[in-house]
Amino acid sequence: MQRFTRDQMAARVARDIPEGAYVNLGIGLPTIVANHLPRDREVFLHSENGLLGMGPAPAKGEEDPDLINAGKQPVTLLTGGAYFHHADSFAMMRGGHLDYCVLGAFQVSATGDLANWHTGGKDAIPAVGGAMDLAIGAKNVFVMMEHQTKSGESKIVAACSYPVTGLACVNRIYTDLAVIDVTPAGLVAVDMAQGLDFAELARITGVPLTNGIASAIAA
Amino acid sequence: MQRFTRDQMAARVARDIPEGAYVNLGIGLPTIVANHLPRDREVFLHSENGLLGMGPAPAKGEEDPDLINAGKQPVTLLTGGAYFHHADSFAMMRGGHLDYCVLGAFQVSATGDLANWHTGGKDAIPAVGGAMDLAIGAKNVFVMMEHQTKSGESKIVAACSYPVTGLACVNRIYTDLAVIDVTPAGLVAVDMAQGLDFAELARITGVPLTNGIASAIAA
Amino acid sequence: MIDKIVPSIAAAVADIHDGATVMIGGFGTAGMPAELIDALIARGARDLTIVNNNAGNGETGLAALLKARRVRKIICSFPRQTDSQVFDALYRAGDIELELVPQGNLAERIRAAGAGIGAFFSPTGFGTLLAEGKETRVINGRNYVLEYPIHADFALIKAERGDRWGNLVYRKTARNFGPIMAAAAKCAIAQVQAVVPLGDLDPEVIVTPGIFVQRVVPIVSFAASAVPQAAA
Amino acid sequence: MIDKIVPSIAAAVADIHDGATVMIGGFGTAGMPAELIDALIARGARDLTIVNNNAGNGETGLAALLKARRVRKIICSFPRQTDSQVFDALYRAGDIELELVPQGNLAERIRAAGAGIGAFFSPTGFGTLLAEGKETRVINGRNYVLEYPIHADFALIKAERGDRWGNLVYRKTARNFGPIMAAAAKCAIAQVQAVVPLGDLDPEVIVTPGIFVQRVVPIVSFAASAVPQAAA
Repeated sequence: MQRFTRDQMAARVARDIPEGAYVNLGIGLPTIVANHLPRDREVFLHSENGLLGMGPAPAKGEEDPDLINAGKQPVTLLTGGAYFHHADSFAMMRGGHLDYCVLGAFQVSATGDLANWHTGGKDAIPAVGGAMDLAIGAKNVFVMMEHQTKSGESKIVAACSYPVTGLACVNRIYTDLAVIDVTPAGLVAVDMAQGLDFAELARITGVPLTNGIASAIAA
Repeated sequence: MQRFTRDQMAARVARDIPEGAYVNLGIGLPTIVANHLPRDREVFLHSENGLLGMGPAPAKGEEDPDLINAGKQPVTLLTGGAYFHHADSFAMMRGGHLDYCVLGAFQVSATGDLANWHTGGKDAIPAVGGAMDLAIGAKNVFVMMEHQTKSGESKIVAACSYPVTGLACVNRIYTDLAVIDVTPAGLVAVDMAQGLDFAELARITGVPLTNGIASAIAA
Repeated sequence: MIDKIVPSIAAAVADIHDGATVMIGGFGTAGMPAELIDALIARGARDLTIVNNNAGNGETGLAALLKARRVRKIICSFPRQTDSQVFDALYRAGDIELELVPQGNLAERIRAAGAGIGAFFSPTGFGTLLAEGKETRVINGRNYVLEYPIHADFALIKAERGDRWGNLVYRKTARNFGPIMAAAAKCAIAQVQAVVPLGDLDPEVIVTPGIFVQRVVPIVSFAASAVPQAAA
Repeated sequence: MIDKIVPSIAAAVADIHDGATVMIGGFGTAGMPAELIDALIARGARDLTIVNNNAGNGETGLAALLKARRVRKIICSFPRQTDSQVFDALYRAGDIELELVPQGNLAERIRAAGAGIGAFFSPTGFGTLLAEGKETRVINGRNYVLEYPIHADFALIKAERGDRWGNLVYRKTARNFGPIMAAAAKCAIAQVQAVVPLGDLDPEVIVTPGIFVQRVVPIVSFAASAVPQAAA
């Protein structure tokens, strides 16, 4: 079996984002998606700190401390982009104006609950940022994560054991093993890694999973 | 007895507005107050349609249909003024950022209830505009009105018979007969027209009135 | 390439359907999208709910839409004006429904729709006829009335300049309801005095970012083009 | 003549009292009013409640204020960062109170304070730890949490240019919380890179009108003055 690499996962997400979409890419893994959006496809990247039309990282030496993204990394602004204040920026998110957001996660439940802000550990200092606003605000919430924890447990669960970020908010999950839709009828795998058997995927996932992979349907 | 003229009333209001104040002048009688603000006193006039630093009417031929006040009359913008949208403009009003507003009225009650938007007549088409926002939003609400109706009834009443605009919101009333403060202890006259006797003012007003006129106190 | 510029004003309003809720920008005639309203009249959609600060002036623009009897209900703050004769007659005849809203509640309810707020406690209107039947609450000793967002299917607004991404800037007090209506509508249609190339609008100065705008239609209105475009 | 320019940064913060609630602008270090914070540290006010998106970076600015043990409570969305060691230590020792607020609720609660809203139903946080004990409501089939405004005694913000009436413009993403914090505080103090004559700021382009600003202090910060002032 050949697990999807992070770049393959990001490329797969990028393929699902159409031209003209307004998109927020969360901190971490989702950031890589930007590298895979074709240059000729106009996609509008939003950053919650007050930026629409975010461009790539600046050349070395061109960094501007006043032009950063939500991860506090230096970025650039595309021609046609705009700046605005925080309440306006979150109005975009909470008012349903973003077409897609892509978030990392600790866990996603079978009903689309998302846990990605807090391990709940006694010693952990919690920090939430804009995660809860993105979870409930975007029209489509995509999650990118490893399918399993380091100890081999499925991160797709019947119910989140970590504190949730939002309820029933995830639409699609991209992992190193599969692409899974959260539907009213339950979880549906729509793609999986080469050499992986659906039965094996279902076993690893550990919660009810339907096979909606095109080749499987065709077969 | 010499009733205050409209210009005298306006001049009296203008005298009570200190330099640096943010002020909204309502439609009608209050508009005249602007003419009585000394030119060397910087007072910031707000217009609820998205304008701060409103200047006088433009010279004939210089009118701009995109630069109007809340009464839809052409105005100008002072150097240092700013434009903004309606939600921001009403945030200034409702958020308590205006120091003064000056409003016309049908009636003011002894406890400072204001009635100035609707006669309540069966045939009357109601229109409220920004009156209710000004009534509750400004730090000081001044009312300018004739003391009596055309038929001689006091417009200062025990309880408004017209539909109210706001409750317990008026701080001071300027009429053609007197200047009256609305205080927790009731109505207190602080000034009156020359030749008017306080007993006569109290009789005309028709609700309990205390004599707080400086000369009376001194006497 | 994304291009929100619609060359024909008729095409811009072609999908406004019977029964739609349509926000119309403007305070009196400042910022009123007259050409879009004319196109809406030509389009013929009926049973509309209109959201505007006023209820039409004279016989053109919104007044003409009312006169054509396309409006079932109007949500506004100040219908009665010296030149609101069209509305006045419909209202007196019982031919139009009026929801009268204090102007600040109108603005804030529109803003709330665009910002995803479910409802909010407003300081305005407590104890008045316009709060009758509404939920109230005392918060920190002050009285508030619960108000709900106003969403719309379409917003018709007027801006000064726009680009193909839908970024807009306005002119003077014609800005008024434009930015908040654009955000509150599923489909915001902006008529602009001029379409400019992407990048012409300074990113610090864009008032309505393109995310809130679905269509931009260039219009040359003689009244507005006669005055200089720089700020006073 | 009204002149909100305060020549000395010490004078600008001289009345910030023990126990005050102080909003501090900035997202990380972008827009953080470092010089005003230093002046606040020198001023010595204690038992402060601080409202900021973060809880300090490194050892300077807000982190230095925390390290000087002047802060009783912090209201923020994202305290834990790679360089939040000062906050982390205080928090682990139980020496600082934390009110953790989703960033959108933080922004909207600050905005609500400036706009006179008594409370609002927010779509964010429903069903999470951060909404525990809060009033909730279903509106049009959607879950909301009731959130209250955050008012402040003072706001310390950073802007690019300001004039003697207090009008402000910002620079790029350093704008962030500045405009809403200015409106939410009884006394907003803005440090600016440059004071400009009245009229230099285009009335179409002013982001924070002077009504929201009580004091303007000119500062030349070397980091920011090294970069060009035009938009990218």
